[in-house]
Amino acid sequence: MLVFNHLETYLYLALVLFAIGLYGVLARRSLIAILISVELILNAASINFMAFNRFLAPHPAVGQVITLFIMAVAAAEAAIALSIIVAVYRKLKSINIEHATELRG
Amino acid sequence: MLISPLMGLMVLLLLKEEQKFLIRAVSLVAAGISLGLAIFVFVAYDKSLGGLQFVEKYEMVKTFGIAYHVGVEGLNAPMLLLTGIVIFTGVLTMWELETRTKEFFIWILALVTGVFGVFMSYDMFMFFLFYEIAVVPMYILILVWGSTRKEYAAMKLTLYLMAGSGFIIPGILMLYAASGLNTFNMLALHGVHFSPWVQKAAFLLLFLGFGVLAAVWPFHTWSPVGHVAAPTAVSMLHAGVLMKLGSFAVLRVAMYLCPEGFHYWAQLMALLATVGIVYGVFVGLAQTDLKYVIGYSSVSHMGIVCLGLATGTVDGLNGSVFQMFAHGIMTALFFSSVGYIYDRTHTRDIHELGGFSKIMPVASAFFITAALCGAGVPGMASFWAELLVFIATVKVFPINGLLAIAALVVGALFALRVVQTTFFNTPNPKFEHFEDVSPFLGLPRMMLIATLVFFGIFPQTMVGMIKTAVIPFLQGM
Amino acid sequence: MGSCDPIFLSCFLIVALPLLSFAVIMIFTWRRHKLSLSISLTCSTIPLILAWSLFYKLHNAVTLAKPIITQVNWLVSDAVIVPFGFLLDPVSLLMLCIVATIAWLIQIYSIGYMEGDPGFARFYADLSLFGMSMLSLVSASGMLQLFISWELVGLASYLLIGFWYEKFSASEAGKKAFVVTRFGDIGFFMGLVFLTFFMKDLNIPGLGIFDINGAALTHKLSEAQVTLCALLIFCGVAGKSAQFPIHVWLPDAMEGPTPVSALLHSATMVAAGIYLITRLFPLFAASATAMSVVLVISTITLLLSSTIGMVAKDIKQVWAYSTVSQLGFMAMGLSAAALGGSTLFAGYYHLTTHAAFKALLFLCAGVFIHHFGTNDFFVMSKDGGRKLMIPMVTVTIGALALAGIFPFAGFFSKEAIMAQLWHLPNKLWVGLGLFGAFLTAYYTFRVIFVMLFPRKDDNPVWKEYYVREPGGHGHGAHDDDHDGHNGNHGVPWVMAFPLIVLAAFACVLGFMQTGLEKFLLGESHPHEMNYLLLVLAVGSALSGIGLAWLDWGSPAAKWQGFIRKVPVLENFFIQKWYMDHFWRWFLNTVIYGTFSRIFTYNDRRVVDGGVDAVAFSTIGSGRLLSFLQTAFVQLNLLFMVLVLAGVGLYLLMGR
Amino acid sequence: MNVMLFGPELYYLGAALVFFFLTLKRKPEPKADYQIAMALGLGGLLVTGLCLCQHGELFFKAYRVDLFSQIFKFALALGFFLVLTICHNLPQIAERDQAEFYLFLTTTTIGMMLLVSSVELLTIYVALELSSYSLYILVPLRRGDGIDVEAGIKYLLIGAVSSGVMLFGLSYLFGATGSTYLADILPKLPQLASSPIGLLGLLLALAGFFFKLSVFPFHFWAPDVYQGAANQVTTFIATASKAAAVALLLRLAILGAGYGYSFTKALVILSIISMTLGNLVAIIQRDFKRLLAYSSIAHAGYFLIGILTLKEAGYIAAIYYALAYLVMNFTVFMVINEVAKDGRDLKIQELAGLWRRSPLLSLSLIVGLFALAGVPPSIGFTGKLLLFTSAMSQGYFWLVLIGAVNGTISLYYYLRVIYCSYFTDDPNLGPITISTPIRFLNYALIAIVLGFGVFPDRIVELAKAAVKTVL
Repeated sequence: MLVFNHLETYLYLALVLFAIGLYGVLARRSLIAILISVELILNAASINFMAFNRFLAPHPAVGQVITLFIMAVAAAEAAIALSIIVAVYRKLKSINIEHATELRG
Repeated sequence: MLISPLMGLMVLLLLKEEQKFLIRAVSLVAAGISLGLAIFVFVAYDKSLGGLQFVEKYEMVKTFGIAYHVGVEGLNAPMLLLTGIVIFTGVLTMWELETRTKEFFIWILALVTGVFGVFMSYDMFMFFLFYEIAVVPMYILILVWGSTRKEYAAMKLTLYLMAGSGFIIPGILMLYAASGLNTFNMLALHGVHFSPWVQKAAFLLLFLGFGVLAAVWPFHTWSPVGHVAAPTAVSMLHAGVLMKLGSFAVLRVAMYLCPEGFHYWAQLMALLATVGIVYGVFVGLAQTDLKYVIGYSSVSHMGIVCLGLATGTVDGLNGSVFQMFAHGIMTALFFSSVGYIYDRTHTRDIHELGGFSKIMPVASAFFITAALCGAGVPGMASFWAELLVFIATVKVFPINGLLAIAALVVGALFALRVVQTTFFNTPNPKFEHFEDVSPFLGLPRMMLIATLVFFGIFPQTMVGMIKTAVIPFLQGM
Repeated sequence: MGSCDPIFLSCFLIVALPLLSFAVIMIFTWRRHKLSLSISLTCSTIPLILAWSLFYKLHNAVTLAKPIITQVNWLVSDAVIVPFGFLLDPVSLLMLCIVATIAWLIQIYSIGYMEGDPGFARFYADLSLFGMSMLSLVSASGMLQLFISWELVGLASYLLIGFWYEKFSASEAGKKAFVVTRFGDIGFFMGLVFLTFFMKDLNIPGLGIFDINGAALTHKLSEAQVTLCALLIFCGVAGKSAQFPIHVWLPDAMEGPTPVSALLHSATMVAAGIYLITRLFPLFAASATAMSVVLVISTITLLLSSTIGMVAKDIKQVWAYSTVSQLGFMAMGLSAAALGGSTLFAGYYHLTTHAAFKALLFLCAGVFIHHFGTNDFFVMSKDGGRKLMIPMVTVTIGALALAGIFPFAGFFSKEAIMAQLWHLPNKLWVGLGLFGAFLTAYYTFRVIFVMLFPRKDDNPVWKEYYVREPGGHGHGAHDDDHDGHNGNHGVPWVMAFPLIVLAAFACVLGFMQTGLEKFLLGESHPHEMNYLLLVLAVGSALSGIGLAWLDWGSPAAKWQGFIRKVPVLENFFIQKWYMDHFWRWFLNTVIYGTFSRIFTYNDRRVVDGGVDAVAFSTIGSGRLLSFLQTAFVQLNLLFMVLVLAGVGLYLLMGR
Repeated sequence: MNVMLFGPELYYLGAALVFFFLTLKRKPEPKADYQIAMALGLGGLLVTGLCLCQHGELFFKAYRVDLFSQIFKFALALGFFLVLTICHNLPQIAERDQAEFYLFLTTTTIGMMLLVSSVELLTIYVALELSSYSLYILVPLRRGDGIDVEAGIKYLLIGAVSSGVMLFGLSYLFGATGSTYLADILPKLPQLASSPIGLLGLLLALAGFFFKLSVFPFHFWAPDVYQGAANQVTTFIATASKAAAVALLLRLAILGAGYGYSFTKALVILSIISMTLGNLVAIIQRDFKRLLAYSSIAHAGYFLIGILTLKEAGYIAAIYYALAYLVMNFTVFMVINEVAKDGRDLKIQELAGLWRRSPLLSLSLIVGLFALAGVPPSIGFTGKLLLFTSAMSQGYFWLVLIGAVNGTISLYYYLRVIYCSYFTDDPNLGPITISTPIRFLNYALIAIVLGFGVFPDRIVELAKAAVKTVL
C-alpha cells in the first residue's frame, strides 16, 4: 500500500475535495447543499493539515489540534448558517438561493 | 493675516442667522483687518532688502517634513493686496444679501483664508491644502446663492478643478519623492536639481493641474459657466482672485521648482496662452450674456498672464504678475457693477438692457471704466501689464506676441460692443424707474477704480515691488 | 532732471491741470454744470498762459538740434523703461501753443453751443481729458509716453463722438472711431515694440524721441529696421489722421457735437498723426521706401476725399472730407520733402494754418447748425443762412483760405507744399496735387455759393434739395431744447468771439511764413519764386471756384455738379467709394461671421462637449460595472473564484 | 502572566457575559440595557486606553501585544463605543433581541481584538471566524422585509467560502513552512513566492483578509450587507471591522517585508481595480448606505496602496488612514442614523432640506463626506496625501495618478449627496431634533476630523512608534 505513504496522495485528495466543494458552492441551488459544499472545503483543508503534519511537520500534534479546531469552528458555522437558512425559509418560503434576488446593482 | 478671516469665521459660527447686520459687520471687520494687514505688508515690505520677509515657520509633521511656513516677497505681496481689496469690496457688495447670510459669509471667509494661505505658503503640502480649501467652498457658494444653471455650473466647476488637483498631487509628490530630502519645503526643494525627466513630467502635471484654475485654453470652459452662475461677490473673488491662484501656482511651484521642465514646455505654454487670448475675445464677441462676456474676457486676459509667464524674462514676469493684479481688480469691478445691475433688472441679456448711462449713470460709469481697462486703455493698471508682457513676448516668441497684440483690436471692439449695447442707445422703458447706486454701495466700486487708476498712474510702485522678487527668481532658474 | 526744474514744473502743470479738472468733475461736480464749467475753464486757461509764456521764454533757446529735454522715470522694468517727461523744441512748443489756444477757444465757444445740454458737465470733463492727453502727446519726450497719450486722445475722442449716447448712430460712430484707430494703433504699437529692441541693442533705453531721431540720422539703425518701424508707425498715423484705407471713421465722427468736430477732428487730434511724422521726421526720412508708401497713400486719400466732398450734402461732412484731404495733402508734403531731402517745414506749416482755418470753418458750421437745427446746407440756404452776418463772413474767409487764395493762410502753406512736390523727379505728383487743389476749391465754394445765393422759394430745385428731416440730423436730442430760439436772435457772443479770433489767424498766419520757418529750422531758405508753379496753383484754385460758380453760384446755374454728367462716378462718390461697405462686410462676414462663429461653435461643441462626454462616459461605465453586482450570489462567487484563479495563474507565470 | 496584557479582551469577555445574562431576562428593558451597554462601552474605552502601552507575548507566542495591536484595540473599542452611542433607539431590532444585539456586538469586538494581535495562523483563523460569525448573526437580526436575511445569507455564503479558501491556503502555507507562526513563515516567504504551492497558499490565504477589507474581487457582500443590515450594524461593519482588517493585513505585510515583485504588482492591480470599480459604481447608487458600501470598496483600494509599499512610511500612512477612516465614516453613518430615526434605509433624496431640518447634522455630513472625498482641511485629505506620498516615494507613479483621479470621481457622488442635503428642500419634512449628547458627539467629530486633518503630527508620531514596535 505504497500509495498511502505519499504526501501527494493526500494533497490530491484534498485538492479534489476542495474542487468538489467549490463546484458545489457554485452549482447547487439549495442552501443546504451549498452549506455542505462549504463543509467539504473545510474538510479538504483539514486533510491538508493532517497530511502535512504527518509527513513533514516537526511538531506532531499541531495538525491534529488545528483539525479539531476546524471541526469546532465548522460546527459553529453550520449552526449559524442553519439558523439563518431557517430565517430565510421563514421570509422567502424557500431555501433556493435563486429566490433571494432583492439586492442588486 | 491668515488668522483674521478665521477669527471672523469663528465669530460668525456663534452668531444667529437672524442678526444679519451683526453678521455682515463682523465679516466686514474681518475683511477689513485682512485688507489692512495686506496694505501694511505691501508698504512695510523692504524693497531694498528683497527676499522673503515676515516669515513664520512651524513644524507640523516631522515624519513627512511638512511645515507651516509662510512669508511675503515681491511676488505674493501684490497678490495679498489684491485679495485684501477684493474680499473687502466683495463683502461690501454683498451687503444686501438676505438669504442664508450667515452661511454665505462663513464660506466666503473660509475661501479667503485658503487664498491667503496659498499665496503665503512656502510648503508644498500646506500650499496644496490651502489651494483646495480655497477651491472647494466655491461649490457651495455657487450652488446656494447662484443663479442660472447653477447645479450644472457648480458641479462642472468643482469637478474640473478637482480633476486639476488630480494632476497636481502626483506632480507635487513626484518632486517630493525625487528630491529624497523628505521635505515639502519649496525653498529647500528649489536647491535640489531634479533629473530632466522628472522636471518635464512634474512641470507638465503641475501646469495642467494649476492651468485648469488659471483657465488656460482649452481648460477654460468651466470659468464662463461658473462666473455666470455664481453670485456677485463670488464671481468677484473667483475671477478676481481664484483664477490668479492658478497662474500664481504655476509660477511659484511649477516654474520655481522645475526650471528645465519650464524651458522644455515654454513653447506649449506660449501657444496655449496665445490661443486663449485670441480665442477668448472672439468667443466673447458672440456672447449676449454680460457675465459670459466678462468670463471670456477673463479667459483672454489670463492668457496674457500665462504668455508673460511663458516668456520667462524679467519683463514678462513683471507684466504677468502685474496683470494678475490688474485683471483681478478689473474683473472684480466688472462683476460688481454687473451684479448691481442684475440685482435690479434680473436680466443680463445685453440686448434687453440698454441706455443704462441714462438710468444709472454711476453704475454704468463703473462698468465702462472696467471695460475700457479691459480694452487696455492707458492710465489703467492693466495697460502697463499688457505693455510689459507684449514687449517681452515679441522678443521671445515673435509670432505669438504679434498675434496677441493683434487680438487687442478685437478686444477693443469686444469691450465697446458691450458698452454700446448695454449702456448707450435709448433706454429700455422697463428699467427706467430703477434708482442709481447709493453712495454706500458705490464705495467698493470706487475703491476698485481708485486702485486701478492709482497703479495706472504710478506703475512703478507695483513693478518695483514685483521686480525685487522676479530678478532673483529668474537668476535661480 | 528732478521735478524741481521750473520748466518741468510748468509743463507738468500744463498737462496735469486738465486731468485734475477731469477727475474733479467726473467724481464730484458732474451734477453741477456752472461749477464744472468754471473748473474746466480755469484748468484750460492756466495751461494756455503757461504754454505761451514757455514759448516766449524759450523760442530763442531751443532748436531742433538741441531741444530741452526734462524727464523722470515713470516705469523701470528690465528692457522696458518708460520715462515721463517733456521734449521742448520749436515743433512741440508751437504745437503746444496751437493746441492750448484752440482748446481754450473751443471751450469758450461751447459755453454757448452746449448750453442747457443735460451732459454739460460731462462734456467739459471730456474736453479737459482731451486737453490733457493732447498736450502731453505734443510735449512727450518718449515714444511710449506719446503712445499712451495717443491712446488717451483716442479715448477722449470716443467719449466725445459718442457724447449723445442715446443716439444709436452716435454711439456707433464712437465705437467705429475707437476701433478703427485702434486698428492703426496696433501697428504703431508693434512698431514701438520693435523699436524698443533696436534701441536696446544700441543700449539707448526708453525710446526717447530725440534719441531715436539721433539714431536714425546717424544711421545707427539699419535701413531695413527703419523701414519696418516707420511703416508700422505710419499705420498709427493713418489711423489717427484718417488716411486711406482707414479714414472711414472720420466722417462718421461728425456725429459728435460740432465744437468737438472742430477741436478734435479737424484742428488738433487728427493732426496728431501728421505731427507724429514731423516728430520722427528724421526716422521717416531715413527710409525712402516708407516715405514713398506714405506719398502714395496720402495722394489716394487726397483725391478720394475731395471727390466725395463734391457730392456731400451735410456741411459737416463736406468739411470732414476736406479735412481728410488736407491731411493727405500735409502727408504728401512731408513725404515729398523727405524724398526731396528737404525739411519738414512745408507740411508742418500747412498743419498750423489748416488748424486755424479748419477750426474756423467748423465753428461757423456749428453756428449754422445750432441756429437752424440741421446739417444740410441746402436747407440752411433756404432758411436764410446768409442773414447771419458774422459766421457768413468768417466762413467765406475760411473757405478762401482752404481754397488757397491769396492772401489767406492756406495760399502760402499750399504753395510751400506744392514747391516740395515740384522738386520731385516725377511730375505726376505735383499734377495730382494741383488737381486736388482744384477739387478742394470746387467743393468748398459749392457750399459757399449755395449758402450765399439761395434760389427763389418756388424754384423747382428745392424739390431735390430741400428735405428737412424732423428733429434735424445734426445733434438729435440736443436741438430739441434749442428750436425755441431759432432765428429770434443772432449769434451768441461767446460763439462769435472765437470765430473772429480764428478768422484773424486765418488772415495773418500766411505772412508769418518766414518767421515761422526761422523759428522752426533756425534759418530760413531764400525762396526762389517759382512763378510757373504759382500760376498753376492759383489757376487751379481759381478754376475750381469758377466751375463752382458755373454750377452753383451764377443765377443761371441749375445746381447740378458737373459730375452729374457721369452718373456712375457720382454714385460711386456718393457711396464714398464703397469703403464703408467694405469695412462693414469685413466686420460682419470675417470677424463675426467667420472667426467668432467658428470659435464659439468650437467652444460649445468640441471643447465643452468633450468635457461633458468624459463625464457622461464615466457615469455610463459606472452603470455598466454595476451589472457585475448581480442578485445571484453564486455568479458573484464564480466571478470571485475566476479572478482568484486568474491572479494565481498570473503569479505562477510571473514567477 | 500579566492580566493587563490581556486586559481589554478579558474586559470585553466580561461585558459579553453581562449581556448574555441580560438576554436571559424574562421581559426586555431596552432602556436599561442601553444604559448598561453605554457604561460598559465607556469602561472598555478606559481599559483599552490604560493598556495602550502594554507589550509582551502570550499563549506560546501565538498572541502578541504591542503598541500596534493596542492602538487598533483602542480604535476598536472606540468604534464599539461610538456605535453604542447611536444605538439609543433600535427601531429595527425587536426589543427582546436588543440584548443579544449588544452581546454579539461585543463578541465580534472581542474577535477583532484577538485578530489584531494574533500572530499565529490558527489564532488568526479562529479570531477571524469569531468576529465574522457574530456579524453573520447581527445582519439578519434586523426586523424587516426580507432583504436583511438575504443580505445575511449572502454575507454568510461569501464569508464562508472565502474563509474556507483562506483556510485551504493556510494549510498550504503550513505545509510549505512546517510552522503556523507568522514569525517563522514570513521570513520564508521570498522563496515561498517562488514555489507554486507556497504562492497558491499565500494567495488563497489573502482571500480571507481581502474579504474582510472588501477588496475586489471579494467585495460582493459589501453593498448588499450595507444595505440590508440595520444601520447600527452597518456602521459597525463599516468602521471597526475595516480597522481590524487593515491591522491584520498590515501585520502580515510588516512581518513579511518582501513578497517579491510580481506579487506586489498583483496587489497594485487589485487596488487600482477596487478603487476604480468602487467609485464608478457608487456614482449611480440611489441608496445612501449602498453608496457608502461602494465607497468603502474604493477605500479598500486606498488602504492597499499603503500596504503594498512595504515601507515604514506606507504603514504609517495606512494606520493613520485606517483611524481616519473609522472616524469620518462614522460621522457619516451617525448622520444617517439621526436622519433615519425609524432605521429605514436612507435614499439620497431623503436628505433633502437637511440644512434646514438640522444645520448641525448637515454640517457634519458635509465635513464627513468631504473627508471621505479627501478634501482639505480634513483628516481624510491628510491621510490620502500621506498614502500617495509613500506610494510615490516607492515610484508607483501611475498608481498615484489613478488614485488622484479616482479622488475626483468619488467627489462627484459625494457632492451629489451634499447637493441633496444642502440645496434641495422638501417642505413636508419636519425639523430633526437631536439629543444633547449627540449634539456634542457632532461637535467632537467635526473637531477631530478637521483638527487632526490640519495637525496630524500626533497621530503620525503614534503610528510611527507603533510600526517601530512591530518592525
